Amino acid sequence: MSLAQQLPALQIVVPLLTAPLVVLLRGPGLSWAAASAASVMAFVIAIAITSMVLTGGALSYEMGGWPAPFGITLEIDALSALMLLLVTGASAVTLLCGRASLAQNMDAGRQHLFFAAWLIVLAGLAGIAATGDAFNVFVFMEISSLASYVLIAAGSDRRALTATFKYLIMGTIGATFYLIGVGLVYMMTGTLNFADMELRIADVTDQRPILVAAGFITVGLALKAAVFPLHIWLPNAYTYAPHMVTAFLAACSTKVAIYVLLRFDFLVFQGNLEAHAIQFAIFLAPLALLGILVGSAVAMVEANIKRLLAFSSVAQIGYILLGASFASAAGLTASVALMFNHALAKGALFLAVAAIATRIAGLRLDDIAGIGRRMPWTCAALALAGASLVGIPGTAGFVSKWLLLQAAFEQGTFGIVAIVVVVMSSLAAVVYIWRIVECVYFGTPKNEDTTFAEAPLPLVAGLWLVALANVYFGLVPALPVTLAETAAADLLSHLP
Amino acid sequence: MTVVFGLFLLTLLVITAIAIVREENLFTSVMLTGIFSLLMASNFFILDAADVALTEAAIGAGISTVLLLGALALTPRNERKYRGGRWMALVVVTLTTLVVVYATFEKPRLGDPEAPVHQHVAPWYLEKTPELIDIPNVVTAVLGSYRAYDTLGEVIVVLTAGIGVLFLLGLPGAVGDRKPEDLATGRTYLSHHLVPQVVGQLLIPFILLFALYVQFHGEYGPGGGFQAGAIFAAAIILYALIEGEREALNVISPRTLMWMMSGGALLYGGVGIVTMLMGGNFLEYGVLTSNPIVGQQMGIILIELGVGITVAGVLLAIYHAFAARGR
Amino acid sequence: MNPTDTIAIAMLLPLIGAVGIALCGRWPNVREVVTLVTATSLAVVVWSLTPHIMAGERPELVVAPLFDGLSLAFTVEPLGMLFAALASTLWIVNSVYSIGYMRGNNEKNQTRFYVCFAIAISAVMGIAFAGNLLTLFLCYEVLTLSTFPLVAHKGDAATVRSARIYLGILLGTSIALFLPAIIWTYMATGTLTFEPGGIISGKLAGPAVGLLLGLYVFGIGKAAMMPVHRWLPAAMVAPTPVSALLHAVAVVKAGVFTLTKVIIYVFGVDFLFAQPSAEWLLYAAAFTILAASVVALRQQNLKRMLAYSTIGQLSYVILAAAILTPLSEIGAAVHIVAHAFGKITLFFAAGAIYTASKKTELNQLRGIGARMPWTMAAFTIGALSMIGVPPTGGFVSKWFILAGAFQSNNYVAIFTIIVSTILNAAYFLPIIFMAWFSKEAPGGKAHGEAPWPAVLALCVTAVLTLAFFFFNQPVLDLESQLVGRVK
Amino acid sequence: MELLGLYNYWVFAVLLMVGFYAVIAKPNMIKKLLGLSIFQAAVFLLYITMDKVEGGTAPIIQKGVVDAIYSNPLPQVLILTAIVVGISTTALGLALVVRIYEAYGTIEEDETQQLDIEEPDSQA
Amino acid sequence: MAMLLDGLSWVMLVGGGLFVLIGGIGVLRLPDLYTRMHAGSLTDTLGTLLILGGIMLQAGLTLATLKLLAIAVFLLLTGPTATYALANAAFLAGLLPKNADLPEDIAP
Repeated sequence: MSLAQQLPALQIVVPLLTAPLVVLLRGPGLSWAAASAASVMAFVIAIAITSMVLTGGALSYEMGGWPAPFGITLEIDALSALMLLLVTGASAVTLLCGRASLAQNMDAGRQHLFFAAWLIVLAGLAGIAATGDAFNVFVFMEISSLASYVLIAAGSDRRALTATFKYLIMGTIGATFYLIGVGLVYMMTGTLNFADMELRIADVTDQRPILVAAGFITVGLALKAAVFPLHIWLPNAYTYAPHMVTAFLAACSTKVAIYVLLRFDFLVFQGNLEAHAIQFAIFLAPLALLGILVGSAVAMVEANIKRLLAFSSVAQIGYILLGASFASAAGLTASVALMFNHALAKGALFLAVAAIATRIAGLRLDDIAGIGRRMPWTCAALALAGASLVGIPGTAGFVSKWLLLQAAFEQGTFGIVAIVVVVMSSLAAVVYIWRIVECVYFGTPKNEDTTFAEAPLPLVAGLWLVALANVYFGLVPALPVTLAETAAADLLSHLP
Repeated sequence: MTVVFGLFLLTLLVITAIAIVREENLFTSVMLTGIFSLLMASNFFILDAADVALTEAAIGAGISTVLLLGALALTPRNERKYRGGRWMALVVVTLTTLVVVYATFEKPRLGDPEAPVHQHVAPWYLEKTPELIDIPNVVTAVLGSYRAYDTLGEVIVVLTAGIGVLFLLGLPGAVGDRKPEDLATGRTYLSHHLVPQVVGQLLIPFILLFALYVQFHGEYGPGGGFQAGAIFAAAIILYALIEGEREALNVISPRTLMWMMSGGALLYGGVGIVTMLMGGNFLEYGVLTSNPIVGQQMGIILIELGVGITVAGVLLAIYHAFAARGR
Repeated sequence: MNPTDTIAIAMLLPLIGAVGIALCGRWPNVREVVTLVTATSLAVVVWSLTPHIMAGERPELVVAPLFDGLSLAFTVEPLGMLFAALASTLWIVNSVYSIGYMRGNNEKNQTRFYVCFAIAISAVMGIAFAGNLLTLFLCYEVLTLSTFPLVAHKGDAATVRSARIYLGILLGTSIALFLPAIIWTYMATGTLTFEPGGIISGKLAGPAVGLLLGLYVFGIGKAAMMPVHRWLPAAMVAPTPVSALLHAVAVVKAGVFTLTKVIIYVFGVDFLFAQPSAEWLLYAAAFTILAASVVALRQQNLKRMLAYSTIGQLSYVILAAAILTPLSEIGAAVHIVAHAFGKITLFFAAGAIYTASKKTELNQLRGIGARMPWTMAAFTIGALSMIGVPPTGGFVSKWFILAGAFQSNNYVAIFTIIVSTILNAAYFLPIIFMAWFSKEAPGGKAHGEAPWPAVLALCVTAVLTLAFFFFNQPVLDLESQLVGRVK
Repeated sequence: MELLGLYNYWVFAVLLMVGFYAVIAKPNMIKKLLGLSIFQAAVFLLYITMDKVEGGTAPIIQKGVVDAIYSNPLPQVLILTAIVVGISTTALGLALVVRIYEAYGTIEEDETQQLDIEEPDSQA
Repeated sequence: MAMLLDGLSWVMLVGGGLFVLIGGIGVLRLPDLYTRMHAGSLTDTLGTLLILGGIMLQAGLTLATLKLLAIAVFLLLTGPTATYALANAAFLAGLLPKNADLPEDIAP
């Protein structure tokens, strides 16, 4: 078998098997190097896979050589490819440029475990994105969740521990709900393979258990995706996790859960289950709107910038869900493009936060007041990423916002509501991003040392890489938009 | 007859569960959890799930109880009394339950051979296994070959738990700044309990033997890496209880534990890599030898070994992490 | 050098200049030289385009295709040409003036000032040459953001607060109204390219048109239609060169320019003329003119008064465009130029007075004519142009607008113009009178003219104001093409 | 008999209820974890219940025995995995609880929250 | 002969069950820990042993019997040990038998 055919497996196996090796490595430097190498390799593989998908259509890989539905198969279509790009890219950038920030407050004796856990998160998320088997999703969801608990608990503040515990409880409940749902579906169809489920679920005479299963799966994944009002674990987890971890997870982890949600809803349920399509629109759309409003509102008054950005993430998840809840080509395109662009913007913002945190003690607004002069590069990138989050034209954020509004315009009266909400929250975004930028540039510093203290070079470099990516994909949005459109077409092709 | 017995056990399960939740002395709760797991195990057994029963008994009743006790030794024994006001919770919970019951009315009756579960994939496993893999225990076949990828993931989950606990609590001699020498030497809990020590030393060899039996007999009867690993760990933990952490850590050094944790997973993954190099898919054991059936059996034995090693290593490491944290 | 490249160069030059300025920040003289060189070369480049446009060419430049059919594209048409030429030319003058002003008041962060200024100019070029609404919107936002640091230049609490108003209103309106309007247009018509004769006609009808027009008018906050005008007075906290070029010429003109373009190329004059639901624009503009003039009448601070006068004058352009007759469209275009010359002169004067004497209030200006004859002469010319007295540029534009109004017997417009002319006279003439003829208040410290670059600059603009009365033919030719297309 | 056939499912539902209640209503963290394991055990029961076939035996093929009925191996495999995941989660949770107790001096969630509120939001 | 063995096994089974029952009642009814342990130990020694023996007789000379034998041996080892450890721990924890009059020297 040629290497190209093995790529899907390698995508997951490389980080998955580097992790135990990293456990054995002593010394932070070595383990960091190994972890970075693995995730860079994963990123390269992801790029290769994406190009293959774009040219040759979806890939399929039979684990252990057993055909579906008897064995587990990997199914990588445009959507999965996009997810793989996000996950591996986020990991590669944050690891490569984040060494200084990570070493800041973690004793060297444990770092190798930390990096191993990091790789496991990476492998878990990639595995979820790649697999075509409902139970396998559960396994990899647990892999990534457990490992990310470790990463978050590594935060220096003691509140990281309680935040992690809350996350652990809610995450496990979510996973178990998902497990119940899968169990019910399996009970009625006798298969675990997505594609196979789709075929067999149609013949199920009584759809009650299926409907309940849909409910459980949706709720479970909503917990993992921090959909309002199940988001309560997210703000603390993001706030007290190590900054690099926040950058990594905020860029991709919740989106992967949404990805599974989309997959299950469109591939398995909506095609066969009239009631479910309605359930999706009726329950998720309002939640999405509420999430957008509440997230933005809280972000406007929050004083700790990490928590501020975390709440803005809650709002952004609302956007993604809103686009999906239109269940239209435009809507799904917008939703997928949002995943990509939000990952870029939020990733850059949290990287900037990490960069600032390498020089400034606190992360409240009054702590970072007036550091624009001390860390010009970091702050410029921060402003740029902020513009992208707000959706200033010329940045990636604008593209997705445009697509979302455009999709909303097709929706008639509900669309109008959606537009009003989105516009309101964009204004809110202007406000809360501006609070940061203005504070950074025009705020009066607490202590009057205006010595030039730029963050470590690799960090700034990575930060600018992502920030410029925001601009690039704002002016040449071909890649994400093409992927998004293909993905939307795939998903919709499963509707009746 | 079995049905009635089943009803009896299930009812006991419910009662135990309620007791666990209501009891305010956590120590008692933990003990009850052990009982709960045993009941669950026997329940699984009457439902013809021998492997699951064995696992639940070894892991649920055995290891997790030990871990809970280990944690309890470091935290308060009693749950704080507190006033009520949990209507919200009650409502949510009741709603969930009602939804489940609502769904269950349509479910196939217990043991209905016509249920779709028994139609599609399962029969294929039962038919093809003899000719494709040719080992009696179909569960092992599915676990080790058809869904080996899941099992690999499972091993990684265990490994992650190990990594996490060691990261949070440290392991004298491997993670953190403490060395085994810092630990209190000599007999610990049972210093003045002669009888248990004698009996324990008498039993440990048998337990290890049994672990190996479960490990390598997994293809033919119930058992396999997970159960074996758990039992093996149990034996060492017993030794630690009798002789103390320090001695136990001298028997299997912390570094060895780390090697076991990773080594098992690496062995498992290595098999997959080898199959890839030999031109097959990941974990496609058939290519290992000229005869695919032999190859399959070989692969399964190897990966089960990997599973066993990792599970044993991780469970031991976790136990030591908890036990050493105290003193 | 073919026109297409020229467009690109016109937008890149200021950016390159910005980089250069940033690099030379350490040596003020070099930095100033870079600024001037950039400005001059930009003007040359832009002017080199005019013959092509005169000849009726419409060079196009497609930078990057965005999503489904939309692309980042630029084309040059008469209105844009005029605007670009105007802005680029005045940038030279303004740079000269800035040097005098910034040094005279030894402001801090001068490098940041010049850099942001250059970026803003490049954004203005982008707006002028934008080939479709999306591109225009992009440059519009860039302009807003790049001017924020200029407005907040002083950096003290009060300044930042006004700057916040400035940004809040401009960004808010553009996101909340302008963007939805664009998307609505796109959904309705499937394109956003500026087409002579408009793209909406036949796609929308009835009250929807009025609503869409409303979204545009108030979404384009830079046009400062009441009630979204608050940002302009707020922006007066900026150093005077900023107020002069940006908030008398570049930014505000970008607003009315965008609006005019939307009316001519998106709605289409003929189409809009047939829409009863669009008439309200005329009344809104009229109201703004009168209200702004009244408010200006009551101002004590010179720059704030000029700001309100600007609001009024902007609405002249909108009014003219809203009269929807060929002559009035020309009037709109011409007024953009005329008002630019006049108002920049006034601001220069105000700035010069501040630099020389630190005076900002009207009642401090008694007898200042004696101390600063050149400045006040220029000020007088500017004021006359605002009122519309021959021989100044203001008269020309007013003439065309009135002519247009008569063409369509639009009595509201006529009435508005007459009344507002009286009001303008009412708040400008007293100042001029005070400055020249009334005695200076005792105890005022002695001072002469402002630094020579500033004086030079304001004299130049004053001369331009006069010159425009006599030599306005080229502009008329250029814009009559526009009308030719409108007809 | 029809109802007896569903009894397992109801026990599953009740266990689910009990465990879930403990998780969300009890402030004591160890109690939460115990509830969590009951909650998961309930799901194990659901899966194992569906693999039972009347008159079947464990899916260990006896050579030579023709038309023997075997129960369904697949759910057993899934639950083997799930059990291991469960214990891993519990172990990690317990480690967290130990650390929390060291950091806060309590493992009652409401008390830790109180402490967090009182503490000024310092380095985050 | 088989008849006899069968009868014997049944006697043992029933007897075993009886002892288990008694043990259970004892655990519920007896006053304090030590006496209860006494009753409990009855269950896991005599009770279980009799039952195992009964099953062995049922099984005859097979591998199963061997396994049962092993189980019996282990029970014999562990049961008393556990009881001992429990009692010892309780005593060291300062739990005295109900209305016990101990000589001073062994009081904890």
